[in-house]
Amino acid sequence: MTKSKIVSVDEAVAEIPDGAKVALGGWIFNSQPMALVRALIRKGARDLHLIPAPGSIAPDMLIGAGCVASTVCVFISFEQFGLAPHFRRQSENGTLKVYDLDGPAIAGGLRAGICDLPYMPVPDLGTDLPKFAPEHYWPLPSKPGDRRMLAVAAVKPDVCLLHAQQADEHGNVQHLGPPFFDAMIAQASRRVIVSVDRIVSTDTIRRSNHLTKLPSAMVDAVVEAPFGAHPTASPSLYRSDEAHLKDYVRSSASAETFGAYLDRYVRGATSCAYLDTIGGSRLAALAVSETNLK
Amino acid sequence: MTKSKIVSVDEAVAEIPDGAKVALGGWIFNSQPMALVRALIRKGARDLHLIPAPGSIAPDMLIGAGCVASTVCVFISFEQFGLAPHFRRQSENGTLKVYDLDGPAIAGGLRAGICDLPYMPVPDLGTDLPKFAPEHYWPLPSKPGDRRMLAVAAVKPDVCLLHAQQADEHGNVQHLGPPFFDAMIAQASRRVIVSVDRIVSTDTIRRSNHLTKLPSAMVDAVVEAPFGAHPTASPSLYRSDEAHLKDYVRSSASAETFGAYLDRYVRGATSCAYLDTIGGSRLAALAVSETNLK
Amino acid sequence: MAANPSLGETLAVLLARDIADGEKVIIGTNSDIQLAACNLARRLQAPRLWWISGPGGMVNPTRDHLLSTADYENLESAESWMDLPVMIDFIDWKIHFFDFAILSALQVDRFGNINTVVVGDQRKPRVRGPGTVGISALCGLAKRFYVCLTRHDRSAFVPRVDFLCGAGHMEGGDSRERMGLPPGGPRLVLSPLGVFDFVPDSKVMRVRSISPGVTLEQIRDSTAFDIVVEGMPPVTTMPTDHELALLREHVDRRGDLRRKFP
Amino acid sequence: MAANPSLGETLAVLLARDIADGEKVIIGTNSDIQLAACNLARRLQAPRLWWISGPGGMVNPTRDHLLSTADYENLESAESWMDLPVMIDFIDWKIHFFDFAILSALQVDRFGNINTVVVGDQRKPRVRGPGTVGISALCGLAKRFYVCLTRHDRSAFVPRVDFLCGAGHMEGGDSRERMGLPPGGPRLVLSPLGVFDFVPDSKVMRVRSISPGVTLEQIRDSTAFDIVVEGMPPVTTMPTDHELALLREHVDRRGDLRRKFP
Repeated sequence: MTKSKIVSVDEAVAEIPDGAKVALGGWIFNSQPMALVRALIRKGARDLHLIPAPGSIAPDMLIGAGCVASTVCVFISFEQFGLAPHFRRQSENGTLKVYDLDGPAIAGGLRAGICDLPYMPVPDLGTDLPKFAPEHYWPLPSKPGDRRMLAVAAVKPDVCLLHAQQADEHGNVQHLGPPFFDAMIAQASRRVIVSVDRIVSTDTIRRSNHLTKLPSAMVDAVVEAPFGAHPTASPSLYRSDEAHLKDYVRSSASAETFGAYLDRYVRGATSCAYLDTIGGSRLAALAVSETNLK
Repeated sequence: MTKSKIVSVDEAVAEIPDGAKVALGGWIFNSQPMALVRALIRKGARDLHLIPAPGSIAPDMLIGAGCVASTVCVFISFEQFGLAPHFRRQSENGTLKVYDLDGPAIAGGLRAGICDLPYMPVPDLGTDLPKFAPEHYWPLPSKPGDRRMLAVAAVKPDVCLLHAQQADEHGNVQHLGPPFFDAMIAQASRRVIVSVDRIVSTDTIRRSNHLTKLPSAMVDAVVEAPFGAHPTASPSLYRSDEAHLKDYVRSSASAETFGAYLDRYVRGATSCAYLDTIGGSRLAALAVSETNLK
Repeated sequence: MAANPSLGETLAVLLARDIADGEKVIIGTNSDIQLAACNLARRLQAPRLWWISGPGGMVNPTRDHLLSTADYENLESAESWMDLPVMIDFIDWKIHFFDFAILSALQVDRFGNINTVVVGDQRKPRVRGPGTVGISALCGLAKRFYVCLTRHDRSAFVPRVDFLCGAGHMEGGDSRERMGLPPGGPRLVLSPLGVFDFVPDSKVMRVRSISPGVTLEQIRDSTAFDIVVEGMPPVTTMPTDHELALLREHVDRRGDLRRKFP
Repeated sequence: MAANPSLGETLAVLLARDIADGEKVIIGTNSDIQLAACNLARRLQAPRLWWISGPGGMVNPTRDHLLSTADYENLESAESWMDLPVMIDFIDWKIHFFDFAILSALQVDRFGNINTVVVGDQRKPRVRGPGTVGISALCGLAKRFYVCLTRHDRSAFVPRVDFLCGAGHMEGGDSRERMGLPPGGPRLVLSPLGVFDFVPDSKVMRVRSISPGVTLEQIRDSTAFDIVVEGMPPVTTMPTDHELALLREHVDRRGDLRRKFP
């Protein structure tokens, strides 16, 4: 029998080398792959090149913990809580190289990556983006009368970290809410690591098979990580932990306070210890319920 | 209030001009838009340029009825019943211009059509296809070490004819089985006409909204046509009518017998008369049931 | 008689009035005002306004409060649920699929170009913003767009954006068309001080109407370029009791607009 | 003791034996032998063979009979259900996503190129075939492919295909690689007369094993090119009772292979 794809969170990230191109899934405060991100920080990853889907704390914490040499930025924000603190600070310091990409560049780039094409044509939308990321955008010849086009470079992450709600041992991964860019990121990446809140039987997978956005052929490793997206939301299971997000932003004000945050929530903490530190009643209160809509 | 998109089958095809580029949805013996095809033949359409998804009787009957000047061929076959009779005869006569396209050319061409790009890059797969359809395939420059690529031309039908299982009056169309190329064809086409076996409420649409493969913004006209895919299958509702398909192939042996077929099933027949001609017990026996698997 | 509208409520009502029935629009993640405008328009003159969640792909969900468009609960009442790989073709490439978009910005300039990327130099910015995501495609490809700002000062209304990530009228005149973009561009800019549009030929921003109690001087002082004023612009027509009642009872029952944009 | 295998059953068993566990494959619409081979392999050495319906996007459905892969009833037991716009990227573009494909043809030539388009000239063919659909991409992009023909005569085994729509070893030797295609090409050709492979360097088709009761003369007479014969090829190992019992009880309970390919 083919063996199970289920591994521990530390095993999952063990072979991600320093300097790797690491894609991150989810969307802003939804399904950030936080259990995997914390494991990657614990492991002491360095010089990563991030390719985050529109995100928040996943890229920001990796940047803050000193793991990151450069990042693609499609959108990195803490929305109602302000700008992403470490992304902002290191960008403004000039210590973080940022490649600004727009929607067409990430979508076209991932599609080119999936398709093993060197580039994808996109419309020239007249922005300043190509000027600051010429590695990602270059002009394509077009015939008179045709639309003006750019090429956007293939985006091919070495590995991607995703979070979804459930999977079976074979690696059939189900999203109980929107999959955002996860399915494209997975297809474009050389290695696909997914944390899920729970492992289910293949019979359960079959019962709602339209939710299997990542069939087993596209997944290399599955990590069981209950509340693995905390402090962001896992659609249908729990909402984002706004108190924790605010606390993260506050803690990010200085190196000292952020070091203490990392010691408390990341460096010393296995996944179980993390959940105990957050606390049972806090986690229970995040359950998706009409009574706790923000 | 915005008015309903529901029209009669004859109204739906009334404004398709001779010489139009007409795409056809479905897949071989599934969801061929036959009620719309029969209406188009009744109307006396001429010189059409067909862009059929892999199909059978829909393109073949239009060709046999003298409505077609040229066709794209991705795959046109009667599978276990042999080659498509009229497509075959008119191709071998040289009276039908055929543009052979492969999967990448139709997929890339439709995607370019959707994206308002003049072409899409595809891998050069070393086939003879570009030699015989240079309008659709041309070489793209590639850098040394890059994969060899072709451009495939945008495919932009003037109108498409599709069949699905249900829709609401706003034009939210649901496929209860695989949508095949229908969603791409609809997005690439200037005008989208869909026949459905039944009209449902918007509440019913909402209950299984992942099945809405064509949201209302992509649909111009909806035709209520029970058994509108007959003699092909409408997934989950009825299977293909193999006796009728064989009869069609037999009737296609000569101009006389095919003329009689058209008179009986198409030219004289409104949609109701067609169903009466097929007969109630025959239609009832096509119901999807474990007892009538071929 | 309804209480006075908050800034967020006023902006939502002003936008809602400009929306026609049957139009198609996309709404981003953190878009309370945009969402309120669209859902209010659906209660008024545009019952079949068609909107899709940019991140989540849900079409036309109905809630009586302002739920993030990324929230999975939009699924319950949506008419369709599309996946991003299917949506990106019409979001990022297709010309004029969307009738309009409503965008916010760090900076807007006198030709209606917008910036959400950086203040200063991208390589060492003074303020690092969140980035571009769908803005370039929506500004470039929708039939028109609106810029909706909850502040109006000289750091937001600038002569030229530091980083152009959403093309307005580019360098003015017909420069947008010469660049090869489809017809479109910004139709209105809304701020706490007033509503602004663009002079037909030059495409320079001008005052269309002024918020009650605001003076032309205030607008000029808060704008870092010469804004066009033709005659004496009228006072903006504030939300009616009917509009406000619909908004508060059917669109924003939890009062998010009043809380977030007082 | 099982009855003698029919042609269709034998071909399915021979193909099933060559499939490894965990491999990925796509199956087309009217593909009884391909489907039987894959589902039989899943009952034997390849329980986690991964297959997807080309037209329908269902992954790994389980039925005990040969249901068209386009049939919606594959949904009931599938592990995933993908839409074509999502699938086409890995079907039509991606290199080596699929480990193998099993294809039929109107013609196959001595370098394993295949033709399903026309016999004669495309502009005025002697026989107009169904067309190419996924064949070009599967032959060009899968790690290997099989050609499975239910007839073996000089009109099917030709020196050069009239229309190349699926690239085998092209002109032989390293011409496939020089063309820029990824490593791959045809591994085996199966017919009622035998099993054929390709000489490692020249890439010319050769006899690998001969069906029981068939002679080398018969093969030479039925093949319109010089097929390579090295020594005396063995007789093909026919389906075992165990293989046949599994096939008939768990894969093809309705006996479609016996009926369609006697």
